[in-house]
Amino acid sequence: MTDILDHQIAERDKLANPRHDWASDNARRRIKRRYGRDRLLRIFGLGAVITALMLLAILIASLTYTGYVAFYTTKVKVEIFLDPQKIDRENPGKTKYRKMTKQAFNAYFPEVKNRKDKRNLSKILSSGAQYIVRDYVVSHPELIGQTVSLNLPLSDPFDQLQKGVIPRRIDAPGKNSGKNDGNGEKMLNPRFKSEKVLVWFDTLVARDMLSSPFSWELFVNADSRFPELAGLAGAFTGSLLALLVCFLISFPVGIAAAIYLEEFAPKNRFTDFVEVNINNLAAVPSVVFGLLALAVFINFFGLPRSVPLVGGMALALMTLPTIIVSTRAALKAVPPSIREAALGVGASRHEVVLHHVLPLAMPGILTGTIIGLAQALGETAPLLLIGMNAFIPSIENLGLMEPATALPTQIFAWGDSPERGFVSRTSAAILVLIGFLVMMNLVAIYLRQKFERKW
Amino acid sequence: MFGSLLIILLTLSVLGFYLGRQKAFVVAGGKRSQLHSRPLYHGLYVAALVGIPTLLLSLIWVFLQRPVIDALLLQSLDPKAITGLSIAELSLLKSEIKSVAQGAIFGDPKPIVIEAADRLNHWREIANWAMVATCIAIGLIVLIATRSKIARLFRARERVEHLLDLLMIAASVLAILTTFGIVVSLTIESLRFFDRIPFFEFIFGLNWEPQIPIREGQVTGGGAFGAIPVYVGTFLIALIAMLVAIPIGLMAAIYLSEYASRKMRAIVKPLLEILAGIPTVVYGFFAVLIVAPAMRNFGAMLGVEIAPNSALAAGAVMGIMLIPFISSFSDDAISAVPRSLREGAYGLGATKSETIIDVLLPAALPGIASGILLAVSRAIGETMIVVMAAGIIATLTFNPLAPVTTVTVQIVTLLIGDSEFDNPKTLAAFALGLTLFLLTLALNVFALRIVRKYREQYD
Amino acid sequence: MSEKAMNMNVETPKEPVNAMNFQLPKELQVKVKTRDVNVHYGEKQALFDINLDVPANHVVSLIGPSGCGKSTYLRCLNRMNDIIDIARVSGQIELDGVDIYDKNIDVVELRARVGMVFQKPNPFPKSIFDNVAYGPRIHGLADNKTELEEIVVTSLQKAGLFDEVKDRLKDSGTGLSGGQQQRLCIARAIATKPEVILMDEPASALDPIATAVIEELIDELRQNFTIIIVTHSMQQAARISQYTAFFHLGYLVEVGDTEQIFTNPVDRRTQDYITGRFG
Amino acid sequence: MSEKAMNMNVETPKEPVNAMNFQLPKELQVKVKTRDVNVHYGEKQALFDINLDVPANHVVSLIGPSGCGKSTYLRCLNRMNDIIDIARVSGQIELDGVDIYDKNIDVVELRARVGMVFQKPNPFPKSIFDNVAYGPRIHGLADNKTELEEIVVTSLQKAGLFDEVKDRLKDSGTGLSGGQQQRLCIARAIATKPEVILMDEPASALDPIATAVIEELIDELRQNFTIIIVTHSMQQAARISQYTAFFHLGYLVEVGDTEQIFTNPVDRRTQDYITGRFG
Amino acid sequence: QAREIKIVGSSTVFPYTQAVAEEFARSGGTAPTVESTGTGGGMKIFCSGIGEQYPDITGASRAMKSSEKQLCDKNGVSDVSEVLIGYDGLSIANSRKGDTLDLTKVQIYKALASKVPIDGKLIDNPYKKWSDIDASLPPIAIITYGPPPTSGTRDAFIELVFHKVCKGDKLDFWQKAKAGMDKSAFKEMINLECTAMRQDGPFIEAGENDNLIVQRLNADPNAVGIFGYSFLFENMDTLQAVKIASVEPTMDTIGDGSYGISRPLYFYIKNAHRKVIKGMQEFIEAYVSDDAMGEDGYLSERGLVVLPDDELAASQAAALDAKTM
Ligand SMILES: Nc1ncnc2c1ncn2[C@@H]1O[C@H](COP(=O)(O)OP(=O)(O)OP(=O)(O)O)[C@@H](O)[C@H]1O
Ligand SMILES: Nc1ncnc2c1ncn2[C@@H]1O[C@H](COP(=O)(O)OP(=O)(O)OP(=O)(O)O)[C@@H](O)[C@H]1O
Ligand SMILES: [Mg+2]
Ligand SMILES: [Mg+2]
Repeated sequence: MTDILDHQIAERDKLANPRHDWASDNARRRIKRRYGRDRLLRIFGLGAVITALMLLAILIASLTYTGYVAFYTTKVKVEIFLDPQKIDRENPGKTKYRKMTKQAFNAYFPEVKNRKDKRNLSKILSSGAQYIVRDYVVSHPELIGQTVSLNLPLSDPFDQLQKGVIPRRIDAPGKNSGKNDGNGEKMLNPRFKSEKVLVWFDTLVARDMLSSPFSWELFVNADSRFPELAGLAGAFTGSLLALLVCFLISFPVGIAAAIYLEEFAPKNRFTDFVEVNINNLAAVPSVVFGLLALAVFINFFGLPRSVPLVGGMALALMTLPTIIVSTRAALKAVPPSIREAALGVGASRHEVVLHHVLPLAMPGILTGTIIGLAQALGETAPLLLIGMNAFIPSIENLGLMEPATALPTQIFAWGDSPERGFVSRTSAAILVLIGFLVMMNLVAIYLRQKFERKW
Repeated sequence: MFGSLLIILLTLSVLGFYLGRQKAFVVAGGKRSQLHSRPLYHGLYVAALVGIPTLLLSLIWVFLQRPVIDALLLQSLDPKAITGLSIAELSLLKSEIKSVAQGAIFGDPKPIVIEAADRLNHWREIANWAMVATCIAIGLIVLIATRSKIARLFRARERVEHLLDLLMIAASVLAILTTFGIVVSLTIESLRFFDRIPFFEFIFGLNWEPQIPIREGQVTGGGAFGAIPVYVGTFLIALIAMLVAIPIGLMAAIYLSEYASRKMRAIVKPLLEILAGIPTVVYGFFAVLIVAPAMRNFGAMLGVEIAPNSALAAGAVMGIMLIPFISSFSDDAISAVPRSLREGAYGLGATKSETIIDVLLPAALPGIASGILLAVSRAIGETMIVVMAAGIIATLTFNPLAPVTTVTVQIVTLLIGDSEFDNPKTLAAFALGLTLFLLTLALNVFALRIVRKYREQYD
Repeated sequence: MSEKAMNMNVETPKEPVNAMNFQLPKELQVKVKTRDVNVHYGEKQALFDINLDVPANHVVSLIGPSGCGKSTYLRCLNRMNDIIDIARVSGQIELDGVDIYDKNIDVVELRARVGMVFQKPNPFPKSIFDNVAYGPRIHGLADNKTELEEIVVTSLQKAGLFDEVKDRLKDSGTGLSGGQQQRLCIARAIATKPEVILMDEPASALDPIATAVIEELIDELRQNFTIIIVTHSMQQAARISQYTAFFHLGYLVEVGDTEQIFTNPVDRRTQDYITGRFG
Repeated sequence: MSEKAMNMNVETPKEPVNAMNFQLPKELQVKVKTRDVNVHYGEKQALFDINLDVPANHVVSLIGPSGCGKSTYLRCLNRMNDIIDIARVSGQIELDGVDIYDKNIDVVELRARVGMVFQKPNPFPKSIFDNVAYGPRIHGLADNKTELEEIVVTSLQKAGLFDEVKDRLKDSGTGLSGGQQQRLCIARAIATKPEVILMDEPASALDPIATAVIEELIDELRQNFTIIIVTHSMQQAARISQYTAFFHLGYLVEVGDTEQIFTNPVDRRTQDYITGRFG
Repeated sequence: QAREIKIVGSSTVFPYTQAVAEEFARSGGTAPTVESTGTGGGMKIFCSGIGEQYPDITGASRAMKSSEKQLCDKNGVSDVSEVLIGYDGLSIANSRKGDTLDLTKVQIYKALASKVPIDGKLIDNPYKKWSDIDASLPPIAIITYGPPPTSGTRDAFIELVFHKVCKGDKLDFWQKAKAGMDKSAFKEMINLECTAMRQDGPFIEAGENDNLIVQRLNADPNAVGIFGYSFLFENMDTLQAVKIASVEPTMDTIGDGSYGISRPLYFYIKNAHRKVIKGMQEFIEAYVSDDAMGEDGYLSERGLVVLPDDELAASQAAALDAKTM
C-alpha cells in the first residue's frame, strides 16, 4: 500500500484500537508471521506430497530396474526335423520330444562328441523346450515330416547371461590374502560348468541365432520351476477371482452394515460396542484372518484348500472393516440439512439414504473401497494359511473352487526361489500386480470423481 | 446345477418384480398417487419375498445335501462289508466311492464300491432335481401369495424397508460374527496355552524366548513367555509408522484438498493410493534391502550403531504404506466440509492455513480420525513387512535403532514354521493374538471417546 | 384429550404465561391440535406446555422474538425433531384427530401430508428440476414424464421462480442466489401437495415482489390446504393469516384472530412486541 | 482508473441500463470504488459493468429483486468469489484507491479490513464464544484472555444476542435458532472491527426488535466504518442508509441519495420496483 | 471331475516336489497342487485324517516325530510310507567383496552359541569379532544372518554344528562334562547348554526367505549368512562359500559327506490314498524315478544332493511298495 493510504488509515483510526491499524509495524509483522505459517503449511503439504510421490517413484523405479529384463526372454532359433518315424501321428501329444529337441540343438555343434559335453551343451536350452516343441506339433500336426524352425527359450543361467544380469567372469580372490584384493585377475563365474559352454554360447551369438522377443510367457504361462517359463496366468486369474469374491462380499456388506450402524441403529451401548469392534477388526493381524478362514471355511464348512472362493472370503473379512469405517466417516460428513430437506418432502429414511446421503458419501466410500481392495490385492499372509500359495503348474482348471494362487503369494514364492531368473521375475510380477491395481482403481477413481462435488 | 438354479431364481425374482409392479398399477387404476406405496415397492416386495427365502433355502440345501447323502450312503452299504472298518477307513471308502462316482475309475474297485457309486450318482441327481423343484415351487407359491396381497393401501414400502433393515442388520451381524469367530478361535487355543504357562507370567513377563524344543527329546534353554517385550516392540514400530504416516498423510491431504489444483489432486490422490496396494512383501524387501542398509550407513557416518533390522527401518517403511490411509481419508473428509464454513473463516480474514487448522480440520475430525485409527490398526496388525524387516528376538527396549519384534512376527514365525502344532510355542501365537485383540479393543474404546468428545457437527 | 375440538384454546399455562381463552368459531374444523407440548434440547427446555389448535384451510402465523421456539414448534408438527439427537418432545399432537407421535404412525406418510419449508434454504445438490421433482417422484404423483414436468413447472411458477430458471433447470440448485434457493424450497414443498404446509420464514430472503408472489401463493393454497407460517414481518402476518399466535421465551403467550392480536392484544407482552416493531 | 473519485457515478452501461449521473458530495471520501465490474458464473454472466463508489463512513444499501446480483457484488468486494471455482471477476475494484484484485494484494488483510456477514448464517461448529473470538484471535486483537472476553461480550451485546446466550457461551453455535445464528454471525463479523462491513441481509431472520438492535448497531458502526448492506426491506434501507443502489438483472440501474431513490427515482424500473412493494 | 493330488509340507522339499509336479503335469498328468506349509504345518494337515479333503503327501526336512505319528494314528492315518529323497547342504557364505573365510565347526560354535566354555566355565558368549575367537581370523565384527528358531534349517544347523562340537572331543570343557556324567544327563546338558543361538546381536534371525539373506550379504560384505546350498549355487557370482575345515561345499562334497553340514529330506505318503486319488501312484513313481532322484536327475539340477545308489534303491523300494513305516 502506498504511504498516502497508510497515512489516511492511521489518521482515521486514531481513536480506535491501535491494533486495527493494519499499516502499523505490529500488524505488518503479525500478518507476515501468519503468512509465514500459511506458507509453511503449504510447503509442508507440498513436501509431503512430493515425499510420498518420490517414495512411490523409488519403489517403482527399483522394481522396474530389476524387473524389466523379465519382460523379454532370450530365445534361440532351432531347426527341427519332425521325424514322422518318431512321432505318433494319431497322438502327437504322447510322443517324447526330449531327445529330438536335444539332438536338433546339438546338431549345430557337430564338433561336440563327448557325452558329458553333450549334456552340458544341451543344458543351454531350457528344459521346457521339449514341451514347446510338443505343443507346436500338437497344434500343427500337418507339419509332421517337415523341418520347422522354432524359437526355443534358453535355460536360466544363459538367459541371465545374455541379459547381462550375471557376469561371465568374476574377480578372483587374491593370491595371498584370502581377500578379494581387486588385483585385476578374473575367474570363470562358478555358475558355469566350464569355459566351453561359454564358447558354445558365443557361437550361438555369433551365428545370430539368438533373439530377445517380448516375454508373453510371463502373462500366459502357468507357474513353473523354470524361471524362463514361469508365468503369471494362474496367479492373475486366482487374484482376479479372489478379489471378485472379496468385492462382491465386502462392498455390499460393508456399505449395508455401515448404513445400518450410522443411520438406523439406535445409538446405545450395544451399537457403540459394535462400532468399536469393527474398528478393532482392522487391527487384527491379517494372519489371524487366515486362521479364522482356515477354521471356519475349511475345517467347519469343509470347503477345499487353496481355492479363490475361500481366499476371497478371507480377504473380504479383512477388507470389511476398512469399507465400513470409511463409509461411516463419509456418511457422517453429509450435512444434516440435506437429510432434513429430503425428510421434509416426505421421503422415508431409507429413501433419504439411498437418494441423497449415499450419493454424497460415495467418494468417501469409494476411497475406502479402493484402499481396502488394494490391500486385499497385495495381502499375502492370510492366503498362506489357506493354501493359496500352492504351486500349480497348469492353468487348465480355473474357477472359484479350483486350486489357484494369487499374485502376492506368487510373488512371495518366486521371491523365495533360488534361481536367479526369479529375481527379475519377482519384480516383474510386482509390476504386473501394480498394473492390475491401477486398472482396478481406474474404474473406482473415475466413479469417485463423478460423485465428488463441493457444496 | 446350482449355478443354473441361481439363474432360475433370479429370473423368478425379476418376474415377481414385474408382476408385483403391474398388479400395483392395476389396483391403482391408472392413478399412481392412489397407492400407499409406489408400484416400484410393490414389485420389490414381491421380488424380495420370492428371491430371498428361496436363495437361503437353496444355500442351506447345498450345504446339507452332502452330509445327508453321505450318511445315507453309509447306511445303504452292506453292513457286512463295513463292519470292523475304522472311521478313517470308512472315510476312505467314501472317498473311493465318490471318486468312482465322478468317473475316476482306475485300478479295480470292489463291486460294492461301484454299486454305491451308482447309487450315489442316482441320489445326487434326485437331490439336485428336488432342490430345483422345491425352490421353484416355493418361489411360485410365494409369488402368487404375495402378489395377491397387493392392494391400494398395502404398505409395500414399509415392508421392503423392513426387509432392507433386516439385510442391513444381517450385514452388521456378519461383522460381529467375525469378531466372535476370531475371539472364539483364539480363546480356545489360548486357554490351552494358559494351562501350561501362567497367565500373569505371560502378561507381565519381561522375557520372551519361546525356544521350546522342536525336535523330539530336545530341550532348549529358557522357554520364557513374557509378552511385554513383544508388545513394546509392536507399539514402538506402530508408533514409528504413525510418525511417518500421519504428518505426511495429513499434510498431503491438506495440500491436495485445499492448495492443489483440481487436476493435480485428481492425479496425485490415486497415485498415493497405489502405496496402499503394493504387496507388503515388496515393502519388506524395500525395508531390508534399501532402507535398513541406508540407515546403517548413515548411522555409521554419525558414529551411531544402527541394527540391520532396526525398528526404525521396519516402522518407517510401514509408515509409507499407511500414507494413503490418512491422506485419502482426510482429503475426503476435508472436501466434504461445506463451503459456507470456509467462507465464514475467509470472511473474517483467516489465512488458508488458519481456515484449515481452525475450521476445516475440526469439522472433518471424524473422517480424519477414522483414517488415522484405521492406519494405527493396520500398523499394529501388519504382518509381512515386520516379518521380513523386524527382528525375531524380543528385546525390551524403546530404542528405535535397536531390533525389536512384534506380535505379528511372533505369530507368523510360531505358526508357519517347521515346528509341530501342539506345543506352547505354537499356542503362544494364539495367546498373543488374543491379548493383542483385547489391547487394541481397549485402545479403540479410548479413541472412540476422544473422537466423540471433539467431534464438531457442522450445518 | 378428545373431541372438544373446534376451538382454538390456550389452557392456563403455569407461570409466567397468562391464560387466555380464545374461541375458535364452531364451524371450523381443527386440522392440527397440540396439547401440553414440551420440547427439550438436552437440558434446555425450548417449549413449555404449548396448546394450540390450527383450523383447516386457514393460515396461522407464528410470531415472536428470535429464539422463542417458533421453529421448534413447527418442527414438532411433522416430527422433524426426531432427527435431532438431543431433542425430546412430549405432549400430544394430533393431525385430523390422530396422534402423530403414536407408535403406529407412518412418519413418512405424515411428512408427506405435512410439508415443510425450512428456515435456512437447503436445496439438494442436484439439478433444479430434480429438486422439485424429487417429492412427486417418490410419492408417485406423476404417471409419466410429461405429468412430472408439468408438476415441476407449475410449482416453480407458483413460487415465482420459473422465469428466472427456465433456461437452467439442469443446473445445480445450490448454484442459485439466496432468494432463489428459498423459492426453490417452497416450490419443492408444494410440489407434493401436502395437506398442511409448515413455512419457516419463507419470504425472509425475498424482495417485495417475490414476497408478494409467495403471499399470493399462500392465499391460493389456503383454499385447499392448511398453512402454518413463521414470520417476522407483522405486516405479512396481518396480510396473509387469519389467526396469529405469539410465542415468547418458549411459551405461547397469546393466540387469536389476527386482527384482534395486532389491534387489541390482551397480553402485555404481546402488546410490547407489536409496538416494539417501531423501534 | 485514477483519482476522479469523490463522486459516486454510474457510467453509461451498454443496454439495457439507463445512464444516470449522480454526484456524490465533494467532501466525501471514496472508500470503495468499482469500475466496469463483470462477474461470470461459468457461462452465465451475473453482473454487467458495475460502476459504483461507496463513500467512507456511510451506509449504502443495495436493493433489487432476488437473483439480481447483490450478493455477487458484495462478494466481489472482499474477493469471496475467489473461492467459487466457476466464478470469474473482471474490472477494477479499489479499496482506498488500491486495486484489490492486484496480484500483490494481501487477500487476508483485505478480508480482515472488509468484513462480511453472509446471507445464510454460517456459524462454525464451535462454541458460541469461540465463534466470536475467532477473528480477534487470529488477528491478535486481544493481548490476554480478559481482553478477548471483553471483545466477545461487547460484540455479542452489540448484536443483541448476549442476554440470550450468556449462560451458554460454551455451547455450539450450530445449536442456535435461525435468528440467533444470524446475530452470532454479525457479532463475529464486528468483533474484528473491519473498516468496511458487508452485510448480506443481516436482519432477514430477525424479529422487529432484534432488527432494531441491528439497525442501531449499523448506525453506530457508521461513525467509524463503512457499511454496505443488502436488504429487501425498503423501510430498512430508508431508515439506515444514506445512499441506495438498485440492481436489476445484473445491472446497476440506479444509484443515489436514499431519499431521492425512494421518493423520486429516475429510472422506470426503479420506480416499478419501489412501488412493487405494495403489490 | 476327480480331485488332483495334494501335497503339503516343508519349504525345503517344496522346490523338488514342484519340479516333479511340473514334469508330471507336462507329461500328461493332472497337475498336483503343491503347498509350502512348513514341515510342522504340513504334518498337522497331513495327519488330520483320511479322505478327499486331506492331502496325500507331505514333505519334511526332518523325520516325522513321534507326537506327529501319534496324531496320525489317532486320525486313522496309520499306513504311511517314509521316503528319503536326498540331502540338502546348508551353506555358510559371505559376499565376494569380503574376506574368504575358512572356519572350523568349533569356531562357528564359538561365534554363534549363546554360551561358550571359557576357562572351564560356560559363560555368555563374549566374542564380538572373529579375531577374538582365533587370531588368524580377520578382525571384523561377527554378523551372521540365519534362519529363525522355528525353521527346520536352524534345527539342522544346531544339530550338525553345535551338538557335533559339544559331543566331540575338541573342547576340553565338554569332554570333561561327557566324562563326568551319565549318558542321559549329558544329553540333557547338551540340550540345555549347547542348543541356543546367541541373542545379543551378532546372530540375526533373518526370516525364512533365503534370498533375503543373500541380498543382505551383498549389501554387507562383512556379514555371513546361513542358508540352503541351492541359493549359494545360484549366486556364486556374488557370494563365496565359507569353507568348513577347508572343505568347500559342492554337490560332491555334500553328497559324500565330507562337507560337514547337510541334512536329509523326506516325503511321506498316505498309502490309503493310493487307490483313491487318481494318478498318485504314477506321481510317486515319477518322483522316485532315476530321471528325477537319480544321479543326473533333474532334481540334482535344482540343487538336491542325490542319494548314494544303495540308499536310492531303498527309497525307491519304500515308495513303490508302500512300505509302512
Ligand atoms: N455459485 C453460483 N453458481 C452459479 N450461479 C450463481 C451462483 N451464485 C449465484 N448465481 C447466479 O447469479 C445470479 C446472481 O446471484 P446473487 O446471489 O448475486 O443474487 P442476489 O441478488 O443476492 O439474490 P438474492 O436476493 O436472492 O440473494 C443469480 O441468477 C444466481 O442464480
Ligand atoms: N439443535 C438445537 N440444540 C440446542 N438448542 C437449540 C437447538 N435448536 C434450537 N435451540 C434453542 O431452542 C430455542 C428455540 O429455538 P427455535 O429455533 O425454535 O427459535 P425460533 O423461534 O425459531 O427463533 P428464530 O426466529 O431465531 O428462528 C432457542 O433458544 C435455541 O437456541
Ligand atoms: Mg427459527
Ligand atoms: Mg443474495
